Order: sequence, then C-alpha cells, then structure tokens
Amino acid sequence: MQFFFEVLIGGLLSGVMYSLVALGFVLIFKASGVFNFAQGAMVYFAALSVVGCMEKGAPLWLALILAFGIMTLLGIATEKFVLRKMVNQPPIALFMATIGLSFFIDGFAPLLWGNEVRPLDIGLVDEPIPWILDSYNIVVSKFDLVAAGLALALVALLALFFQYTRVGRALRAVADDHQAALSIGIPLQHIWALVWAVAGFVALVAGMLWGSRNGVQFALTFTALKALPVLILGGFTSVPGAIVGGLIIGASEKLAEIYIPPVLAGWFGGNFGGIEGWFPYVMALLFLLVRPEGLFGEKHIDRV
Amino acid sequence: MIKQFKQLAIASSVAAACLGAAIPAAQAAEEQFFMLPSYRVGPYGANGQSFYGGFIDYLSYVNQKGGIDGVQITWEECETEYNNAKGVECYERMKSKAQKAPGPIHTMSTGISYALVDKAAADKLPLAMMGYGLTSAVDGSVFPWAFPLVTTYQMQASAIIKFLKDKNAGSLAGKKIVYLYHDSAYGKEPILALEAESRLNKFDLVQIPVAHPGNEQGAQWQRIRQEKPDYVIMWGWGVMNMTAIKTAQKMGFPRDRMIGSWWAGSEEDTVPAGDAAKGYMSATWNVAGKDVPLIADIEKTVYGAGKGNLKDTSKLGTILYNRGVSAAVLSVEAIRAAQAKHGKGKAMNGEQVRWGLENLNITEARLKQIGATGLLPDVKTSCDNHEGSGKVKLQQWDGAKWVVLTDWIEGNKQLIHPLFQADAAKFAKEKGITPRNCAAEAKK
Amino acid sequence: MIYRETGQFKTSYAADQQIFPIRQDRVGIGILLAVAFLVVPAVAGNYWFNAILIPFLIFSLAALGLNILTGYAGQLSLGSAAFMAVGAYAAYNFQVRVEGMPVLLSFVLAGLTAAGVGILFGLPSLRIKGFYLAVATLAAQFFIVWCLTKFPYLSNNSSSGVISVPGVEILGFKFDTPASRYLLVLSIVVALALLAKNMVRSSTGRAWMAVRDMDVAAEVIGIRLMRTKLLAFAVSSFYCGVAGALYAFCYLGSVEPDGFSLDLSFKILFMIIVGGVGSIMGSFLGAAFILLLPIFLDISLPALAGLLGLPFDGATVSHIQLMVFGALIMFFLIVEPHGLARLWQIGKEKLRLWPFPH
Amino acid sequence: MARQIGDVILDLRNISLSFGGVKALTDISFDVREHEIRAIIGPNGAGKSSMLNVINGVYHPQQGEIIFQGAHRKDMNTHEAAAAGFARTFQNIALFKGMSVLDNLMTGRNLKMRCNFLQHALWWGAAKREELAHRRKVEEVIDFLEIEHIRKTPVGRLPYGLQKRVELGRALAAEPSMLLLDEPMAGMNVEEKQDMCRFILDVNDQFGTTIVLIEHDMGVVMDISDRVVVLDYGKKIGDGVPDEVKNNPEVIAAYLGTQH
Amino acid sequence: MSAYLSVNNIEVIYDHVILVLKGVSLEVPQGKIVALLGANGAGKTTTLKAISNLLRAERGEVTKGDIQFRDARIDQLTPNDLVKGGVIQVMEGRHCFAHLTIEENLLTGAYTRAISRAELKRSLDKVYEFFPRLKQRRASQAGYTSGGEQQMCAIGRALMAGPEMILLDEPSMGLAPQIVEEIFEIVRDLNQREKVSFLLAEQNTMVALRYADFGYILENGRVVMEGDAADLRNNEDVKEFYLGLSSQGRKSFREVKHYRRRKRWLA
Repeated sequence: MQFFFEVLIGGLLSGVMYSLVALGFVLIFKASGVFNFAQGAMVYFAALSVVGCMEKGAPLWLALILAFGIMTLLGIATEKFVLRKMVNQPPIALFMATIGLSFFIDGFAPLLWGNEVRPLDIGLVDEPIPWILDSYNIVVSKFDLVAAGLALALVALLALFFQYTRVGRALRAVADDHQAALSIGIPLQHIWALVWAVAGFVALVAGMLWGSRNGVQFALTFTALKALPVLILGGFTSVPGAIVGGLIIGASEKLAEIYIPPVLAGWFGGNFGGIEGWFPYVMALLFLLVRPEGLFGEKHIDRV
Repeated sequence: MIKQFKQLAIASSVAAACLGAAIPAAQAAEEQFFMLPSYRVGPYGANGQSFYGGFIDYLSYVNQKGGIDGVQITWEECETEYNNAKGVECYERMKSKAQKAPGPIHTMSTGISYALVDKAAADKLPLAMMGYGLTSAVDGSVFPWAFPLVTTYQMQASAIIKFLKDKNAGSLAGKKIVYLYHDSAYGKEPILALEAESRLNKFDLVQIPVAHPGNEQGAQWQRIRQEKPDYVIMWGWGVMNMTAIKTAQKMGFPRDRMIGSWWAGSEEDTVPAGDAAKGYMSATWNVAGKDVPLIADIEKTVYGAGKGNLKDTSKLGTILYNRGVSAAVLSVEAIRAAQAKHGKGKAMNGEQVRWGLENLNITEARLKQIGATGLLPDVKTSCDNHEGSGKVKLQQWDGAKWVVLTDWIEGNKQLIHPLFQADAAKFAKEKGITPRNCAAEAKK
Repeated sequence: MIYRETGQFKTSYAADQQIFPIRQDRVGIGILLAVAFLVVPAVAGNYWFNAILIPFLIFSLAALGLNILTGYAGQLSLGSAAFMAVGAYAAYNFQVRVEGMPVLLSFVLAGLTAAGVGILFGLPSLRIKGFYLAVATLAAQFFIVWCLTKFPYLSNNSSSGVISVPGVEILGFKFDTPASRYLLVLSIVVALALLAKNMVRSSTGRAWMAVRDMDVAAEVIGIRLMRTKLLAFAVSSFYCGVAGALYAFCYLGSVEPDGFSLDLSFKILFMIIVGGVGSIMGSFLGAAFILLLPIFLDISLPALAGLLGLPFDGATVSHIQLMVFGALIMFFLIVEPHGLARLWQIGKEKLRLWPFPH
Repeated sequence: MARQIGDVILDLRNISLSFGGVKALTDISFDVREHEIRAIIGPNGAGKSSMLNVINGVYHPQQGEIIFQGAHRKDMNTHEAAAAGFARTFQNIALFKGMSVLDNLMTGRNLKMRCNFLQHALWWGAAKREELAHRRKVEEVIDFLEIEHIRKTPVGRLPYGLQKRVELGRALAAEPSMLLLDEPMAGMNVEEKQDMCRFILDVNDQFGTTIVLIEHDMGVVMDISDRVVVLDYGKKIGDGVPDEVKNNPEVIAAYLGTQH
Repeated sequence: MSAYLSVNNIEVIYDHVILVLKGVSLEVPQGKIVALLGANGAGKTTTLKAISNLLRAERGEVTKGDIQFRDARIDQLTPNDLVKGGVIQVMEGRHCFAHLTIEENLLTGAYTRAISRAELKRSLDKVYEFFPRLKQRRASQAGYTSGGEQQMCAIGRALMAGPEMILLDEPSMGLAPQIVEEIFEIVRDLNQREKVSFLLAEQNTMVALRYADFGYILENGRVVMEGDAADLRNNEDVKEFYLGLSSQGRKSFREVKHYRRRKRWLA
C-alpha cells in the first residue's frame, strides 16, 4: 500500500509538470481558438534561451528576463507574420500553421544557441525529502513540490486574469468569434501578440523546470505530447482543467505503468512495459466517449 | 496537371543543377569517396555533431598527411535527422558518387542501417555499423556487405556482466539486475544475450522498458526502488540517459551501481545531469580524452590549419568525438588493408573495400603506429566474424570527466556468437539467401 | 495550350459526369499517364526511382487515404502512419506465414486488416469531433506502434522488432530492379486513385462530404452517420494500409514500428494540407511538394551558401532547412489554405476567362 | 384547387421537451393533415424549431407520444423519418457548403440509392445507371426551381437567397411526402418571398406534399397556410385557420403586436 | 448637406476573382438613418464591410474608389482605429460571444475606450436603459439567449464603444415581427436621443423605409435608385418589387404571378 501511495504521489507530481505545458496550450486556445502545436517547441526555445543567455555571462535572473523578452518577440512575430494573415481561416488551418511554426522553431532555436545538450541549474536539487523518506519510506522530491507550487500559483493567476480583467474578457471574446471581436474594435493583433507572450511566459516556466530536470535539449519539444491528453481530459479551454487533467493523467499513467504490464504479461507472456506512451491517450479517449467536451471544457452551444 | 508537372520538372532540374554544382568536378587524382548520412539536428543532433566532427576531422587529418598512400579522401554529408526514410534518400542520392571508390558507410543509426543492409549488398557498397545496427551481421556468411565492427550490443552486455562478476568475486548468483532499456530495436537487441547470461550466472534479470523518448521515467524508477536491484544496466539514448540519471538521484538509487551502454556514456549524457551523474558508469569501446597521441595530433594538425569540423572545440576529446575518430580510423585501415592486397596508391572499389573490412587485422602495434594506443581495442575480422573484437572498457564519471576503470574486457563469445548465427540463419531462410561457405573461403 | 471549354457541349448526363468533362483535361491526363508509364521508366535513374518516384507514389497513396478521411469525410486524423504500420506488418505476416501467398493478395489483405483496425479506432468519431477526435487518433498512433513493438509474434519473433521483407515476385516475375518496382507501385497507385475518384464522385463520396459539411443535415436527409463515418475510416485505412505494405515491400525493404512515428503521420497530414484538402489530385501534388522540398533544400542550400561564401556547416544547413520547411508550410497556409489543388483550379479559371478578367 | 386536404397523418400528443432542465416545449399537442400547409408561428425562442426537430427525430421528447402511420411511439428517429418521406430545411441554412448545387441535390436522393461503395468505386453497370437515373430526377428539381445556371457552383459561393432555394431543392429531391420548412423566407425581400411562396404552393399543389413551415412574415403565413399553430415560451397559445389566429387576443398580445 | 460618411465609387473583389461591388457611391448625413436596400447578394453586406474594414479578413479588398468619414479617408484603417474614430458595425447574424454572459458581451464593447470604472458603469446602465431585457438576462451566457436578445446584445455591445455611427446589418433577420418593431424603435430612439447616425442594410424594406430618412437600393453590386424614404415608399417599382404592394393594395402571396413587369431601372 505504501508503494501504491509512492507511485500515486510521484504520478501526481509529474502530472503537474505536464499541466505546465498544457497550460500554454489552453491559453492560446482560449484566446484565439488556435490549437498551438508549437507549445512544445516554445518550451524548448525558452529553456534554450535561458541557458544561452547564461552562457553569455548573464546571471539567472537576467537570463530569465532576457528569455522572456525573446519569447515575447517570438509571440509578436508569430502574430505579425502568421496569425494576422490567417484571420477567419478554419481552425485546422491554424493548427497546421502552428505545426509549421514548431518546425521553424525547432530549426531556429538551435541555430541561435547551438544544439548541445546543456544543464540548467536553477538551484533546486531533485532529491527525496529526507524526513518523508525516513518516516513514511515514500519518495517525494523537493523539486517536484516546488514545481507543483509554481504551477498552482500560475494557474490561480491566470484564472483571475481571464475572469476579471478587461483584457482577459477580450481574450475570451476573441476566442469565441474573431470577426465579431474585430467588428467591435478589439485589435486582434495586440490580443494575439499578448496571449502569445503570456504563453511564452508559461513556456519559459515549463522550460525552466523541465530543462533543469532533463537537461536543455531537443527532447524538450516532446513535452507537448505529454500535454495533449491532459488537454483532452481537462478541456481545451479550461485553465483549472489543465491542472486537474494533469493530475489525473500523471497519476493514472504511473499507476498503469506499474500495475498493468504484469497483468498483460500474465495473459500473453512477454514484457509489456512502456504503456505510459499510449495509456494517457487511450484513457483520454475513453473519457471523451463519456464526456465529449472534457472535464471542464465549454459545451459547444449550437442551435439547429 | 500538365502545368503542375512542368513546374515539378523545372524544380527538379534546378535541384539537379544544384546537385551538379555541389560536386566538384572529378579530378584526375585517385580519390576515395565517403558518403556520410549524418545527423546534426533533431533529438540526437548533439550526439551527431560530436561523432561526425571526429569522423571528418580524422579524414582531413589523413588527407593532410598525404592521404591513404596518396589517395585523397573526399566526403559528403547528408542530413538524415535520424530518420530511416531520409537515410535511404541520402544513401540513394550519394550512391552513384560512391559507386567507384566507396568508403565504408556509417549511419550511426540502427534503423537506417537495417534499411540499408539489403540495398548496400545489392549495390556492392560496404556498410559499417560500429557498435550498433544489425548485429546478426557478425555472421559474414549471410551478410557479406555489413560489418558490425568492434563490438555488438550483445557482446557488450556480456562484457558488462563479466565486469560485474569480477566485481562480485566471480559470482553473480542470487543477485538482481535490472535491465532498463529504450523500447526500440536498439534496446531490445541485448535481451536475448542478457537472458542467456542470467541463466548461466544465475542472477535475477528484471526487464523494464522505457517508452520513447524517455523523458519521463518516474514509474520505472519507482519500480526499481521497489525491486531493490544490485545493479541497473541501462540501454538509453538521447534524453533518456540524462533523465535516468536524474531520476535515479531523485529516487535515491546510487549512481555507482548504474552501468550504461556505450550510447549512454558520453559527456552529452553526464554533463547536463550535473552532480547527479557522479559515480555513474558506462561501457565504451573507445576512451575519452585528448591525451591519446592521435587526438592531440589532430588538434594540432587539423585545427592548427583551421580545417577542423567542430564549431565548438570543447568537444574535442569527448567520448563521441573520439568514437568518430575511431570509426574513421577503422574505415581508413580497411582501405589500407585493401590497398595492401589490390594495389597501393589506388582508389579501391566496393568489392575491394569489403575485402579490406573482412580482413582487418589492427594489432596493438598498428594502433601504436597511428598514435591510437588505447583509443580502441585491437580488431581482427574474418568471414565468419565481422565483429572482430567484442571488447569494451568500463568507465566512470567523476563529475568532470570519464575515468577508465578497466582494461579491455571481452564478452562471452561462446555464449553470444551462436545467437547471431541462429538469427542470421533465420534471416537467410526468410529472404531465401544461400550463405557463403566461410570455411571453404578461408582455405582458398 | 489554350484552356477553353467553349464549344464543348454536353448532350447527355453521362458525358457530363465523366471524371474529366473537359477535353483538355482528358488529353492532359492521358499524356501524363503515358509519360509516367512509358517515358519515365526509360529515362529515370535509380536515384529517381528509389529516392523520389517510389516514395512519392507511396506517400501519394497514403495522403489519398488520409484525404478520404479528413478531406472528404471531415474526420481529422493524426494516426495515418499507424495504419501504414498495420498494413506493412500485416503484409509481412501474410507473406511469411502463409506458404505461396501471392504478393498482391497479401497487399489487399494488408489493406483489409488496416481497414479493420481503422474501423475500431473510428468508433470514437461517432461521439467526438474536431480536435478532440484528432487527439484521440493519436491514441491509435501510439497504441498500434506499441502493440507492434510488444508482440514478438507480429514481427515473426525478430529479436529487435525490425522486419525485413522478402522480395516481391508476381507470377514468377521478380520485381528486383528499381524501374520494375516503380511500375508496380505506379500501377497500384493509379488503380486505387481511380477507384477513389469514383467513390468520391458517387453517392458514397457525397455522403462523406455531407457528413463533413453538416452532420445534422446529413442525418436528416437519411444518411446514416455511423455507417458513413466508419466506411470513411475503413476505406481511408485500407489505402494507408496498402501504402504501408508498399512502403515496406517496394521502398525500404525493412521497417521497424518506430519508423511509423507521429512525424510520419504529420508529414502525411502536411501533404494533404499543402496539396489540397478534399482533392484527389491534391494528394499527389502535396506528396510531391512535401517530399521534394527537403531534398531540394538539402541540395540547394549548401550550394547557395557556397555561392554566397557563407560559412555554413552541416548543422547550420540542417537547421535552416527545418526553418525553411516550417516557414513554407506557414506561407502556404496563408497564401492558399486550400492548397496546390486550389491554386491549380484558380489558374484554370483564370485561363478560361483569359484574356478578360472577371 | 386540385389538392384535397385529407386525414390527420401525424399526431403529436402532449409533447414535452427539455434540455438540461430548461423547458423548450411544454405539453404540446399538434397534428398535421395530409396535403395541408401547416404553419407554426411564435416569438423567438418559443420552441418552433424544437417542434420540427421533434417531428423528424433530431430531438427526443421526454414526454408525450407521436402517432405516425397508425403507430403510437415515444419519438421519431431521423433515419426512419427520412425513410418515411420527411424532408426538411433549416433556419440557418444547413447546406453542404463544400459541394456543388448538383451534389447537394443528389444527396437528397441518397436514401433511394441502392448501390454500395464497391460498386461506386468500380463505376460499373448498375452504379453508373443508378447515378444517371437519379441525376435525371434531380435535374427535374433543378428545372422546377429555376437554378439551372448554378448547377455546378459550390453552394458556399451563392448568395443567401439562392442558398435557401437550393436547400429547398435538396429537400424536394427526396420526393418527400412531408416537407418541414424552418423559416424559408427569413432574410428575403418581397420579390424573393413571392418566388418562394410560388415554389411552396406549387409543390403542395402538384405533388400533394404536406408542408409544415415556420415563418415570421405574417403576410406569407396568413396567405398561404391552411392552419396555423402559435407557440409562446414552449406552450401552445393558439391553433386554427389563419383568420381565427389573427384575431386571437392572446396571440396578438404575445406575438403579433398591435402594428398589424 | 455635408457628407458625413461618404462612399465614393468603390469596387470590391473577393479572392482576387469575384467582383462584388461595381462602383457603389453613397452618403450618410450626420444624425440621419440611411437604409441600404436590395435583394440578397446585391452587395449590401459587402458595402458595410468595406466601410468597417472587415473585408480584408474575408479575403476581399476595395480595389477602386475611396471611403471618407468626416473628410478623412478611412478605407485603409484597421477596424480598431475605425471604432475609436466612432464608426462601428453590428454584423449580420448578431455574432454575440456565445460563451460570455450578456454583461461580459457588453463590457467587451467598451474595449477601445480608455474610461474609468465609473464611466464604464454609466455606459452599461445606459445600455440597460435602452434594452431593459438585457438587464434581466445579464448573467446568462449569450449563446443561450433568444435571437431577439442576441440582436439587442449586439447593438448594445456596439453602443458601449460610444459610436457616432453604427453600420447595422440585417437587424430584423429571423426575428419575430414584434421584436423587429422593438428593435427599430430602439434604433430610432438612439438616433434621436443619442444622435447616433445609422447606415442599415435591410431586407425588410417595409420596416426599413418606415424608420429611415433616406434610402439606397442596390442591385447586382450597383446603386440603382436612391432618394428620401418617403419618395422611395411611393415609387411604383419599389412598391411592387420591394413592398409587395400594387395599386390595389397588398397583393396576396397566393396570387403571385409567374411572370412580372420589367423593372424600369434595368434599362
């Protein structure tokens, strides 16, 4: 039982790391109806920018600010050269464009900073917290706890922003209906640039944590794949959904990875580990069959 | 549709023109052409940078020293992004240029080498897979054109077991070893060998796969924590390695009881892991460091002349750089061997290079001659043994550099090589290939 | 050639419902086929066959499959590569395990197997739409690849999970030269493309498009959503499956499950987006573009850099290549979201009106 | 007049429908006689479209019964409704935007086609013959609605009024016995409305098709319908011949207003 | 009469090929309601979108002519600038933000104005004063409100921007007669009390001419007739083709003939 809890806690905490990436997706989707596949690439770019600036001699805090600046520029450029020209196109086209964008960033980031694998030290050691280990024999990582705290703070902040500010409202309006928003004078350009900058900020936080955990390298772009089932589960438009979805996905995939392969091996013989690659997706899929709009997703309002 | 086709035709003719422009006109002098389907971007791009940097630097070095008995080496890179289809395209694109006088082809990708095995044989181009690739090609009777040189995953796994056995006073009986592997062809190859070893040495083997790309190993390491193994042998690649090391730290598993394969034992894996990597061990078939005379000489000669391939010279002397050099040394030695038989100072054709690869005999003395003492093990190949060595060293990360722990260790050939032969025989049957008769050829 | 249809009157509905009602198109396609079947084999070299033409045709087929599902039936899928994998492994198993199995039959069976798997993964489409469905198809992508990795039976107990396919032989004729393999692939692809075209212009295709454009209205007209969507999944997967079998047998020769990755699925999706969603011809144009572009960049960029004297090393070129590729995808979506096929159509319309615009 | 209004062919009794607790229809009874033109009127959100959706099975009422072809049933389903000859148009045009006018109309014939997808793929014999036969039928509808010139145009490119006409065409292509029209004249000017009325009357006249329509233009409703039902907030507040309804004080208060 | 908003001979092309407006000119004097009438596809919506600059988002462009508002060209502005400058469009089909509440919808309308919280509140109250119904439904998601309420929400939302001129596209579409009257009454009210000028595109000629001061009739992308609303109402062609009246009074829809008299303006 104690092992079960250890897996569960570990899963919940790694789920929070997925949520961080998912959050970026949600932001952009909510504000512009764009399913931004490039979020993973942005995480990579952000982390690489931090490391790159530090290599040039900047201290961590300055590097973070500079990297945020770079992500903002990226957001503005994306808006100016891509999104602005694609107003009113079907969501699938915008989605494809972001895949194109992710390719672009995948090439651009290492071109700018080099593609060596590099460490990112943010002064947090990923080690078990001794007293928990001693008294309960459960591994809980300091690093994960800090990450979880950061993620929750970020979510709270963003939820408030969306619900209660003028810009937050405009963001939601744009997500609902580009053209109507345009017609009442909401400048899509600014809104989009802004939301991309915010998404860039979230990517920066995610990149910092993931980068410090796994090293800053190309594989950071794969974090996007971990975030997708979180999104489906939580709903594309819900900030809290990203967190809850992350927790559920994280916990269940870890539990599944531990407890399902032995069962399968019992049936078929062989080694069935590695199911966490698809398990979240299949779970999300089954969940969707029951609730097609996700846990917290907005119901599609339509009248016949 | 006609119009579209015309555009396509124009585009392709432009491409063809560019292609033409890219190749310098063939010179009268004898040249040996190396095609390098390499990768410098994508998930494993960082590794490719070092490996191909070393490889190309050695070729430049040879050229600066007058070539292979006067035969200059030319080469061309083509980015594969570690993608099989792109690898095939690269191969097909450069094939015609390589037809006359090819160097052994190094893909540094198991997947691409699989895809090229048949094609290269049909085109009579020798394929070298140093420490990766289709391992059953050790049996040269079925795979005359493919060379898993130096060592294979299976032999390496066996050598690691031998190392652990020595460490434990000659017996692993009753011990528990976790095999943590990248869930792909690469990670699966050694399983049969490890299972054989576990039967032989009576240790418990627990296999835990990690789904690609391996940037999340919480569950796997929790399982390891629960299993409480004595050792963890890890077959990782790219981000999986560093994640494994960091997660081991997080779960409190001692790194000095983790042993990686040679693809999990480079600076690219340990440096980013920081302190967590201290004490981590790995196998390798070449040593790191600039104190090898050859590496020092390359730095002096090639970089001195400003012809170095590395942008980031701090990578000089890293594991993967030195591996690239080692791979190039073997390739060049094969051509030398071929020249020795078929005519010095001449460019060798595919058949001749193949012969060279199959009749390598790089002794300690020869290694010393080229300044590569201790860089790589001695290699002696034959028709029925395309591996030629099967030896690795164990090294340990001390927080700043790799420290070599052992001398060359050879895996259990009697146990492992029959596995290759069985696999090769099955392959031959599926494909309807009649194996060569190595014994008869040896007599000739 | 002047593109005018003036003077070409249709006197029967049959004439009006030909695939290419305009004479110039018919002549054009005839010439194209003649070139593909007769001229190309005579002039193209091995590089063209092995690295460009064969993969081009195979990817066109896969794109065609995806286009049926996504372009015609409106079900976005990110799992095409997995269905190709099913086809490849199924064809391999039928070949290796059944003595004397004709290759073509095993291709068909591979397609049918893929169709079966496609139906299974198409079931969620009855409840889920749009992006949710797209992400759900990722489940298929990952799950299928995992299964192929995990059940050694499927790769005939190969220790690495990699399968290496036997050579192709039909009625005693060995397809061992690139040109012969090209012709085999070409014939299969042309035949399947024709069948696809027929399907989409008949009531099957209309039902697909109806479901795509407005599913409630389609239902009210009496189109059964479930049957229509599942049929689209089945046919689409069949095409992808056959493409997968050809990919293994006529192109790479050996494949591993990881080769049929998400990247490949994306690539196929790019093909239909660039080529034209909901267009048979677009599948071909898109495949050509997506396949040729990186090769073209690969070849031309270093040459260009050399010309300009820029100090590009291999990595730089590769990075720039990725950027250009990404940028071009975006460019295309901005300039012509309906793809090359639409550009072609606009071109035709302008030609038709030429020299009087509007 | 050629047509003869017949017996009740569709009878909805005590229908109640709600969505997640929100009542859309409350205890509504409503019948339709053969060959008649039956209008449903009422303010926005009164539940008119819901009513049509119940009739052809898009919505399933929680309570009530539907008597159709002599059978008592809880609800309809779309496929049965279509098979029984119900065709319909929508308030916010539900055409297949990516298809040509011709193809849109051809989908209307879908239920009557027998060939399967394999026959279609081969385009051989039966499939081709069937396609041509149905094309002929559809051309009749095209003729009737005078839309020959836009036959091959993608409907997305057509102006609104023509789209409405094409949608009617799609419904007519199915040779329906009952036609459900949801605001067929919305957004039209008088000229276009006159045209639309003519089409509706002709269909009713020539083919004896029963028509249920929702419409806001009182002129149209009063002129062409045989009986009118008035809904307000999901409840029925009036039912009868046009004159009756027009003078019903409850209807005037809730809907018509004093202007008319 | 000084031209307040003037459209001068504009031509609009969609997608580089489809010519929709073929030289349309019109004027809206300050403080007036001008109706733009015509059949479907005549180009009414396109004209409005050309003015509000929403055209570009739909791959359409003004290729000839110019548009002026208070003697300054506005055809190259962004919609944002234009709203700030006092011209706002209420689009056909309402386009409320379905997932936002009515009140949130209205608040977004004030996005372009840098105003204090108190002033915002005042604007909101004013809108609620014009549309008491919206006040009742303030907390409902707009997607769940009725068509009439959505139309009110859309107009109210535009009002929040503090416009001088509203381009109103098909306000009556799909609405019950009573609601149509209600909405037009509010339009008139706004015009008189708030001095907002209107350019409204409308199918419902009868209602439109009753409330408008001036009217233009568009056919096939051209203005075919213009004049005071009263004059138009009495024009024989308008009567027959747009109002459905003949000299004998209203014609029954049942009696419509299959052929008609030729319109006089189509020479």
